[in-house]
Amino acid sequence: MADDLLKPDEQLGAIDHKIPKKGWMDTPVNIRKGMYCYASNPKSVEYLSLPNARKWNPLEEDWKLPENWKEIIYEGLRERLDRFRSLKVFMDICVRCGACADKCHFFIGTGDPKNMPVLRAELLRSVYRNDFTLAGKILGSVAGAREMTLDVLKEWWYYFYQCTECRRCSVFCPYGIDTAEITIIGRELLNLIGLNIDWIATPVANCYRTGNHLGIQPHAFKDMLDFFVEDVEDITGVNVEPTYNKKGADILFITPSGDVFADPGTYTCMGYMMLFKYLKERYGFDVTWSTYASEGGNFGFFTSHETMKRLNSKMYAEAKRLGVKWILGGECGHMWRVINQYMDTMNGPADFMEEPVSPITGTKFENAKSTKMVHIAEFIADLIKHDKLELDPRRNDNLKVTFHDSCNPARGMGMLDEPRYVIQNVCNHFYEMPANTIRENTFCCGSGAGLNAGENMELRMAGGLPRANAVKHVHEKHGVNTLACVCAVDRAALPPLMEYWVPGVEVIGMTEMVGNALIMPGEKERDTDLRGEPLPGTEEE
Amino acid sequence: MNSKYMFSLVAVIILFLLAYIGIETAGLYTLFGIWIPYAAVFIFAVGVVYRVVDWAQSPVPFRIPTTCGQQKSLPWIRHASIDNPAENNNVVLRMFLEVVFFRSLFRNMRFDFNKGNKFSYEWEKWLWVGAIAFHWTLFVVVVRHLRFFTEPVPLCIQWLETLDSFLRVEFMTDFLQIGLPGVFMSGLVLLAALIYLLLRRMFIPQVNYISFSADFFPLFLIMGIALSGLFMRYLAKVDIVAIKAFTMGLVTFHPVIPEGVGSVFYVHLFFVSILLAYFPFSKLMHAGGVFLSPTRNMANNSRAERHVNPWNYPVKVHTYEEYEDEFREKMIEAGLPVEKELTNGG
Amino acid sequence: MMQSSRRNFLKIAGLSAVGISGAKPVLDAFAAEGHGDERTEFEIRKNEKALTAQQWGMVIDTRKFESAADLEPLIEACHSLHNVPHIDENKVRHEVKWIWEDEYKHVFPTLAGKFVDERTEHLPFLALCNHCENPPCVRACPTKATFKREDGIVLMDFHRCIGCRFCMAACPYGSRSFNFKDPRPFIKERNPEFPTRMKGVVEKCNFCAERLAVGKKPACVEASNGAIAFGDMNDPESEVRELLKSNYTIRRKKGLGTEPAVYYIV
Amino acid sequence: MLETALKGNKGYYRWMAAIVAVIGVGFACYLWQLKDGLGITGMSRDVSWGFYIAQFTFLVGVAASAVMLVIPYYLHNYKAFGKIAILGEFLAVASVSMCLMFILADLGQPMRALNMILHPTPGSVLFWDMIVLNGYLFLNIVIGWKVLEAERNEVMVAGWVKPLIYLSVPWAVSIHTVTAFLYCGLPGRGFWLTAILAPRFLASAFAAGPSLLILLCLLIRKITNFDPGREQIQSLAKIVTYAIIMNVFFFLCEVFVVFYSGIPEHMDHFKYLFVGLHGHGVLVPWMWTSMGLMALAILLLVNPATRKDESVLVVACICVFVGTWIDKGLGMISGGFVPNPLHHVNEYVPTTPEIVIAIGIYATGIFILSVLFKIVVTVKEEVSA
Amino acid sequence: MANNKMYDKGKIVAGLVIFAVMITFPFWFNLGKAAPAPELKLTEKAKAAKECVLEKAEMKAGHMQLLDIWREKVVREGSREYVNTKGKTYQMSLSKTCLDCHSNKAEFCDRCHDYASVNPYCWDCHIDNPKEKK
Repeated sequence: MADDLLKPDEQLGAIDHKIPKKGWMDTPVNIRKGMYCYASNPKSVEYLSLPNARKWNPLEEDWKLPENWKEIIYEGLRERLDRFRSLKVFMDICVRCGACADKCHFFIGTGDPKNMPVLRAELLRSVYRNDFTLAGKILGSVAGAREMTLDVLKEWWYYFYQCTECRRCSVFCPYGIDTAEITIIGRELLNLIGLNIDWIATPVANCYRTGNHLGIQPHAFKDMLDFFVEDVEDITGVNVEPTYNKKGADILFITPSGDVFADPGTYTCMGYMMLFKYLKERYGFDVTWSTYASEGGNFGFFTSHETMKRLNSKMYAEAKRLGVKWILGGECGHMWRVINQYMDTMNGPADFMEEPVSPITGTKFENAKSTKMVHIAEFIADLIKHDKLELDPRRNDNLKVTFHDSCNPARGMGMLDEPRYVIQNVCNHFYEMPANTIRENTFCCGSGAGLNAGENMELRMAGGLPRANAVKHVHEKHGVNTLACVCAVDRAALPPLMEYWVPGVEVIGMTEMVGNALIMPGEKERDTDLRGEPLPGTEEE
Repeated sequence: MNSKYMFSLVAVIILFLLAYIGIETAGLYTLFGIWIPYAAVFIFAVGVVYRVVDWAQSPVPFRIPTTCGQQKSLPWIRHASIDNPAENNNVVLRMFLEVVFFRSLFRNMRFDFNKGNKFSYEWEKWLWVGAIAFHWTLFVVVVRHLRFFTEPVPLCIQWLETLDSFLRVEFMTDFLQIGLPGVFMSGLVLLAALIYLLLRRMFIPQVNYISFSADFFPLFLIMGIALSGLFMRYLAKVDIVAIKAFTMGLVTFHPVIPEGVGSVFYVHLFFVSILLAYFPFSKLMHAGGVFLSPTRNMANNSRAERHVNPWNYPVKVHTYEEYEDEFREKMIEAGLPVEKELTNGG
Repeated sequence: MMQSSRRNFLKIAGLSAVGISGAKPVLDAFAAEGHGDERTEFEIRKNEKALTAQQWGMVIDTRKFESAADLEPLIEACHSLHNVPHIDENKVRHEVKWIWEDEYKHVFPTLAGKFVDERTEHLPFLALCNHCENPPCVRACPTKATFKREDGIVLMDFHRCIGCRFCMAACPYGSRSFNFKDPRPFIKERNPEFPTRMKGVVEKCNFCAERLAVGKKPACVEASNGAIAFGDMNDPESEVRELLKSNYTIRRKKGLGTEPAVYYIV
Repeated sequence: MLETALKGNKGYYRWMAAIVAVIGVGFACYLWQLKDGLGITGMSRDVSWGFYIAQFTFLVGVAASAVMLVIPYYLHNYKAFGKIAILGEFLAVASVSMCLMFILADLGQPMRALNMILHPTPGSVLFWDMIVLNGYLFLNIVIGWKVLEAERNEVMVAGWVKPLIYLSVPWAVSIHTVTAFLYCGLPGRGFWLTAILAPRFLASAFAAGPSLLILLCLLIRKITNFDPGREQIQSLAKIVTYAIIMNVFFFLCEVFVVFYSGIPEHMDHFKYLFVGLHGHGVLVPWMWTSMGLMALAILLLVNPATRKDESVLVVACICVFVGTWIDKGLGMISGGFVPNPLHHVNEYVPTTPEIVIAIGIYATGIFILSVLFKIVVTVKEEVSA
Repeated sequence: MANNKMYDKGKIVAGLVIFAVMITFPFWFNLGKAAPAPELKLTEKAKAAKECVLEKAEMKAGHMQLLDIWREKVVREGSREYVNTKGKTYQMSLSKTCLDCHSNKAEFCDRCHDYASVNPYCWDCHIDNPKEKK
């Protein structure tokens, strides 16, 4: 945690939702430390052959832009208007009713009016009006138009990287205007002139090269999993050794690399391995992991549609190479937004695979019959419903659990009840957070869309405040000590958020809880959970 | 004083004066009565079609609905078929509720800090109420006006009039006589809703902050239309038979300038013309755009059915072959299967 | 064009001022502009012939009636003049009547004892609205659709009545009728000079206010061959006061304090 | 919160659909009445108010009874009622809504209803009744909503709500008092012309309302995961006990005055209701049933053993509710009009369309109540989950 | 409009056609119809009288207002005479004054009322034709 962060109480007291007197167009951007991520490493940009790789610093006056940057932006916007009806329509139809204003976690947490989704969009819209509409050309600022300047560009960069593309505003918009769509395009435009952030560019480059964000090479990847195999064996006495890159396996499993390399995701990873072992022993379930497609997450999504496609292509390519029947996906947020809304369109059709059927229950996953990719929560929920897992939820009795709906599965997919069903079957103490903060109304962790860096901790803590406040509520009311989620970014972003706002709440993945509760064939009597903590009832002995 | 709304207010006042003076002193009946209305209708019709066609020329490359409820997945999990439609008929229902009842806006709630730093999200239906009241009554008022444009007046319009004037408002004071002609509720509710929407734009700091003059202009303009209409109906009283003869002339392309119709009528007509002509070039196009919003008008079924992007182009990817070439040695060492064994001992 | 509309609007002010104060017509300043050649005054006034009083009252000399047949023409005169419907079916339930006949024990339930003289017991009595000085119905009406005029007449404004029937509950004399249905089909011959009523409003005797306005006495008085006297109760010289001075009279339910303006000589 | 009323299980939707169907039939009948006039009802020149106004009178009582929860909770800090005060307030909302609809249905010229406001007449009790009823509706909607919302967000209720809550206490008393004044201020209607009428109305209200609430609480406990609580129900039962005893006592006071004084204008109405007059006595069996039910209820409620047994309590509450309903919803209005001021006896019996319209209004009230209670239950489940 | 391809053509064209049909409704609804303003028929008596209570233009636009004032004055104040600006006195009565001259309601009142889709409820009570039975 960054040292220069205010104490939570001070931070809370500092939030001011007062609206400035001066109009927003007349208020220049103030790029403030702690609120932005560092500029991208030129090497990463270069590796991806993205434009204008160079070293630059947002705090400096000169951003080392190409000469014709205005033209590039103009052309880029024109091209995107022709490609995306969503963009064109969203540019034209906003009536500025203000319904979205206080729906944004960044606005709630920072009080900065330009974090109102409508204004975030207006940053781009004002330029669009100036360059592309009759009214804007004639009436100018009266119609909300303004010219593209360097200051405007800097404002774009600052605020488009203060949006986690969580789509909460879109739920409330009477026209369904999705600020995430606008931010995505905005970031694409910025990328055209080399304005990226390193927390995105470097993972993208890594992923492109090694298959995962952290740039872990295949052998190291295997080493990590081997390490988990040992841990699980220590705890349960069962060897859960998986297979890698196995040709002819039934199913390919892809999860975000965060689960392989960072606590507490690693425990979720152990959960996957235990589950697959269990299924293999009991039902002959044949699943393999890939080192080439060893990343579910897709930071390309936070760069441009094209980059997203380049990274995503590995999943189908690997499935095809290995000849699997279908793909099982682990717990991840934006990975699933990409899978649900883009993958088949970009890199399909996946006609080399079969329509997914659970080999254990025979359930056809009708909703995945084209993309051929099933979510682990759907898969486990089906198993539990058919009573195919032996579970002892009492092993999770030390956990008082609440569930955080990650933005992308919630609002980009609609997966709300499957993880709840699984969690409620593997633990005995489950409490929901207040109604207006869960399901489709869920609040972002504050660090999505590539913003979970270390240098922007103030922004992250502010953005995650609404979520943390809801957790705090159930923490105080029901003694909730565990925040469950189905997203790797959440597992990385929520622990510091909890530490800051709600100390005493741990973050856990759904499948980790399954791993705890799952009674493995031939297992020894466990006395700790996957984290090595004593199991409830065994502490005293 | 806020320059943003003063600008729009002054603009509307100038428009008023234009028409008023144009009629009163210059007698430009033909201009304000015939040419401008025809031109406005033409601009409106062509402009709206142009804008929609313009939108339509951009494809919808991806299926990006905002899902506001449980997806359709396992058969035993209750599917939120409207908020997360999986089929087209559910999309139609979602769109219907969206367009007719402003369903998304209905979710609106207000964020609040509370004692103990507890956040709350509370009932905020006033925007929804104001919006519904405004749009519905505007619709009713427009449909009611068809009595000036049809002969004989269709029964359904007469029914609407009966319904609209069901509640009688009859009173007489020293200064005001109301009751005959009968009072239409829609007009009054329309004005009230407009005032609410205007006040909220003026006095709610957040909303004021995000508003442009262009946001105040239609409010003042429609208010001008409503006020001039109400003035003619309830206060000044105009010869509506003459007006109907005139409007019927317009729609049968035999326009005749009526005798004995005051300038307020031309102001009313001019305001309407301005609104129509302004429509295609402004945010008022949300009326058409709401139908084209891809986050609402698509089913969330792209995992089940492939959506095709017409401009999907091939991209440079890092193939498995390139990957294995780079890491083959390490892979073999770690016992990972490879496609090609090492050929020359590394 | 514009001027005419505006003037029309502004005239109301003048109209009302005249109506209320009875003062000289008020000039309409706006109307005057550019219309100097035209007379801009108008006036609303009472008919010169109109009969006026401070409190109209009625004295019915029941001695002059022998049987129901004697009352028939009075009732007929009133009901045909005022387009009162004859609703035969469900006679009792939906009946509308302004003036009618009933037995002594019903018209005077508080006076009727066990033993009444033969004549009184069998004599039909006329019943109608008493135009009380202190009318409970006026108190009850939530819209001022029933109101008491300056001349003491308790009048109905059929345009304003919402049909709540509170006045019917309030009236201790059963003088009010409600139009449970459209009355028109039940009017044998319509008198175009007087409006019919519409369904859903209350109606009752109006002491022929429309006749008083043109200098005529109420229809029933006219048809009574002198059996009914009509006049100003506050005028000591009036015919009715003379009658009250010289005869013993009774009023209906005097104990309720409503001060009926209809007196009966028995 | 309103959206929680849109989400429910199949049973909820079926229930609501059934209610809407009933409302539809009632509304169709109302359109018929609108077209043909009030002639389609059983009302007459003599009995000019009937079933509608009687239901209105009864429901005003049910609405006023919310105060029986508000007083102990907010004035005496009786915490247990905090759990169910909202149910009382929302029951009041549904009841007052029905009251207003019954008044509208009773108007001969409903299109002129605004005349009440356009031509305000402070001398008319009906004018004040309009004021107090609408005010009470407004108060209960605002209070109920804000309190429930605060409960959902688990924050303190906004400060400005408290004064409204205190205001709602005298206001609740006022709605039934003013409604009683509608009747008891009329000269020449001996049945109502008594100062005990308002107290009697309140007593029967405080019996009928809470007994209905007990039944609703037990129903909620049965079909949802929210338990209004045994203590709460027992406290309500005690309120019902005292109120029903007071009601019968007041009634007997009136009986004494009327029959001991022997004034016919007062006595004849009682005779008509309980033994029949001049051969007319359509209400006689009803009135005795009402008396019997109230007596039985008192027996069951006074005895702690039977009162504490919830299954017996259900019977007692049904007795109280039906008994007071017959008393007010059938006897009170007809009884005052028969015999008429001229001592004619013309009886009143509601017609089928009249009853269908009334059922339609009741269904609308039940619809409102279901929506509001659904919200309450959802919030309570949510908060306790 | 960079390219000329329209996506979702079917739905969008259908929508635009509906839009076009809706906004041109007044034009095609009245196609081929000549719908001149109704001509009022004056009775002989009215013709002879030459002038009405107010000027013709004022009566055309504001007769309802005048009637409304009349009814208020007559019913609530008992004033029954109206002296117009020319000094002529009229009895304030729809039946006895207006309909006396304009005894042809169907050809006088109704024509314009129908044309302008106005349905006054005067006739619910005020009798225009005493012989007519429903």
